Amino acid sequence: MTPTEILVLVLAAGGVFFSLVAAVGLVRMPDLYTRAHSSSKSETLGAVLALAAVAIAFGTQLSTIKAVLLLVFMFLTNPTAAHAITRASAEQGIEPWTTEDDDP
Amino acid sequence: MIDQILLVAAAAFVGTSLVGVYRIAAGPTMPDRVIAINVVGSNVVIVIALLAAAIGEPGALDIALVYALLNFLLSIAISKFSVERGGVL
Amino acid sequence: MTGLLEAALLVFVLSCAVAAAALRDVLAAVIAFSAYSLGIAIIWVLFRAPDVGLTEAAVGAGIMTILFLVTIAKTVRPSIEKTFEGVDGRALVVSVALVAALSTTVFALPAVGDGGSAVATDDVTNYYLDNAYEETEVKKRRDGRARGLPRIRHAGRGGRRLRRRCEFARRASKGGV
Amino acid sequence: MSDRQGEQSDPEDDDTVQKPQGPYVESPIIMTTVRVIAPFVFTLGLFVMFHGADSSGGGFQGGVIVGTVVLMLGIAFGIETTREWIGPQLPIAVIGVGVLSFLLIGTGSVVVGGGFLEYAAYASATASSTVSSWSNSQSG
Amino acid sequence: MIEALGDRVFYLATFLLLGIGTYMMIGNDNLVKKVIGMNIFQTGIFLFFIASAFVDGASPPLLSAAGPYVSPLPHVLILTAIVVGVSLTAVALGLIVRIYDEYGTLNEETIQKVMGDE
Amino acid sequence: MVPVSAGRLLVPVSESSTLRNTVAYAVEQAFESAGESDRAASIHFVFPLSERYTYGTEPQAADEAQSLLDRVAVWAEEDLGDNADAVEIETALVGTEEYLFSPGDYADVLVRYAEAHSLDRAVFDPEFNPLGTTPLLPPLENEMRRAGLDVEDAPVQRSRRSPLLVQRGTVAQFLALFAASFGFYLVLAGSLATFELVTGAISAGIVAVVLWGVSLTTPLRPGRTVMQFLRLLLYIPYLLWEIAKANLQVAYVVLHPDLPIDPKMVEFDAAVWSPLPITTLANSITLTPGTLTVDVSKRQFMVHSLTESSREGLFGGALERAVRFVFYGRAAARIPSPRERSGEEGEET
Repeated sequence: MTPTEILVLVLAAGGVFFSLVAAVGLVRMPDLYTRAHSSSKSETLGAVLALAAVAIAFGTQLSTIKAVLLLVFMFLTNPTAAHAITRASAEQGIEPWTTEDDDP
Repeated sequence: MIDQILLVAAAAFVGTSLVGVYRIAAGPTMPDRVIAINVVGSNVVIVIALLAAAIGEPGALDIALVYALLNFLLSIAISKFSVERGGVL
Repeated sequence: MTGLLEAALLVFVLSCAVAAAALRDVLAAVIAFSAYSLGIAIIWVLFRAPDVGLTEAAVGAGIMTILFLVTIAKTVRPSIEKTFEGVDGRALVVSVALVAALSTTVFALPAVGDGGSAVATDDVTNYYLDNAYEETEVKKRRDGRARGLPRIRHAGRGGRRLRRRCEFARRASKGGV
Repeated sequence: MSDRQGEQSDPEDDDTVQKPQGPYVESPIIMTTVRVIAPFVFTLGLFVMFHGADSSGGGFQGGVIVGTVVLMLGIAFGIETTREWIGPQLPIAVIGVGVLSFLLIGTGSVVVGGGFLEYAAYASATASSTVSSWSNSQSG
Repeated sequence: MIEALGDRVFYLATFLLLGIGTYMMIGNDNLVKKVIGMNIFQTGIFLFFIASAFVDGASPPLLSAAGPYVSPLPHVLILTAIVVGVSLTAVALGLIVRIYDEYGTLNEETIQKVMGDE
Repeated sequence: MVPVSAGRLLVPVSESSTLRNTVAYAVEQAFESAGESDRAASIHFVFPLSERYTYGTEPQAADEAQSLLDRVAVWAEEDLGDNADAVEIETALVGTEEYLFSPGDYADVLVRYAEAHSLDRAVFDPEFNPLGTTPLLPPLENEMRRAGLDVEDAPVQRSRRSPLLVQRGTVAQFLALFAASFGFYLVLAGSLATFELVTGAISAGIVAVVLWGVSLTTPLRPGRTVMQFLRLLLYIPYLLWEIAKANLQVAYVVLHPDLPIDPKMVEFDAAVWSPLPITTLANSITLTPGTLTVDVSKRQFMVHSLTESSREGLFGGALERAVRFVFYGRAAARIPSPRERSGEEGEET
């Protein structure tokens, strides 16, 4: 394997790992606020790593710039979307789960 | 070789999106589903980018770009809409 | 490796469709439908149809969901009793019969990706490939790339097809402009 | 601000109808993000519109993306605000200009001596030699 | 047999999507869900066309790519079909809103009952 | 202003977000007029049922209507408080014998009811709209005026502060937007061919003209903007590092068998002022360790935090300081952290 391949492999594996964390969090977390945590964060880092792999695999300048643009937009929009969702549910009066609650 | 790695990674991302489908089906509340669709949308952007690299077609990055921008619209639209079932929309 | 991705995609798309069918609340069904359309868009890219993928992106993620949302806003109230719909026996029988009837044709169809299939070797297809850019006045042939040359993958039948296609093109260009 | 806090912290607040009706303010975060994103979406839409020929794209797709900008602003700032911003005449004007330009292009080709919407007529009107050159070259 | 099926799994998926779409159009009472079912049915057919256009190892039919190309003909048809599908959905939803104004419900059975009463 | 005989009110009700306030307004009006005249004031809340009410077949709509009327009656009594005797409250379901489709049908039913109970004034909920979408209220009110009733809207529009979408733009803003759009277009195109330059200029022109006053809200001062941009470039690696740390933390928490989380909603006042810094800070908070911005009003942030340590990090104020550094320069970075501030103000909850 060439160094490029190893780099792509490592980055892609990292991206998949964090996406997996987001998925596990989506299943395991007790309420929607905590689920939004795991999705908004792990998903973003997963995107960073995977898109870095894409940029390296392409190797051309234009595609790298586009991957970076993609990343910038995901950085801008993902947290805002998480905010929009949690704000809407707070507006609806959904109470956050706390450790005092018995049922998870 | 790189193609293979990227394709497997793309398959893994699609696989994790399946969890999102579980969350969409199970709920229990509507914001849960919106979070899930947001995760699925981000995953789709990444999968399209990975596919673009794997099949060597930079044009597909434009599609990923469109999705990255419209996924946001989808999330804010549904979340805003679900506040009052259209009272605010 | 493509097989893995294809399998994952199909499972994803089909489960989204089933979720859309099974969810009782209309808004939840709309969300499942937009997840479905996201999955379908990946399939378009996989099948080298970026045009269709882009349209699906703009339409599926941008317009369709908003249309459904506005409709729901104007009409339906949330249903709170149950998450899933009951199974309608009559509809199930009809749709299973439809799927069974259609499935009998599976082996008569050419394999996906077969370069020799009727669609890929069709005269109209090749006419499009050869002449579309020029005849729509979008691009003049501007470089030395041999765009008009036939692209034959299956050498055995190539000669005949090539002849036929050239005739077709000549006829079309005479009759056309 | 005080009534909003009361609304959030009140644990008995189970009935949405009885919720104290504080003024609904659109989220400043969403508004700012949309302000930042909107020109890029707009540009992307126009890019897709202009690049239908040699990459994926086309007028319909680009138009949908441009239309999305309006939806985005409508969702972030409220429908009424956006409607005021656009005004009553602009949509009608845009529709009129669209139909008119289609008709002009369509009948224009009739004027220069072709059929309705026959683009080749324009090419032959501007440079009569091009038509013969490409119709010869494609048969090769 | 299994291998041949593996080559044609997308056609099978098409048929399943058509089945799900049919089920939704017949089995679900809510009109909006019927429209969703119609959309799923549509995309099933799109999938059939695009899958039949695919050629292994070919590139998309774009000027910037080098041949061989996948067949562009089904793509063109499907592009038009998507546009038509959107318009169809918009009209159907508009009718649904009108029906709701008229009858106050979107449930198929209730609507038929109300129509029978008149 | 209130006519002497106006103590007998007809209030049509339907499910709406302003219903509660309409009820309060009607009760107040009736109570005032009860004080002025000696006639017994009364309010009739009526629910026009659009579907025909046949026993046994379709009880659901009627049930819902009845429960809404009951709720309205409870509200009215609550508003009257100790003066429950002064105003008589009645509720009724009308239009149960026919289908109501047009505003005229509704007006018919309501006028008949008003005549039967000698009511002379109708108070409408401005969002009263049982038909759903078709605008019903103006024609309905006209019909009822023609029938000789006093008609008015309750002044209870749900207050909704509509944000300012468009501001007056300056030339510098126009140019900045044009440049950003043009640059983005060329990056997308990836070439400097004449075609790209021309269409790019056209596109950028359209974008700048359309979104001139929308996208940029504060006047641009070129020098400061460039400085802010440079500092933003410094900020990005820091943010990336924070994000990486955050993700490892969240990954640990999520994958830990016991799920060691202690989620809590906290509020704090951030020392940032205009929308763009607030958004940057909020999004940074969302991206970094175990914290998620739920709501922002003015400068008050409502943050959902996942673990104890993430709250520590938040009140440490490192992020906030970094954001202030980006937007206001080095001097502003030295404002005390939320913890230090809350020591003197007691803001922390």
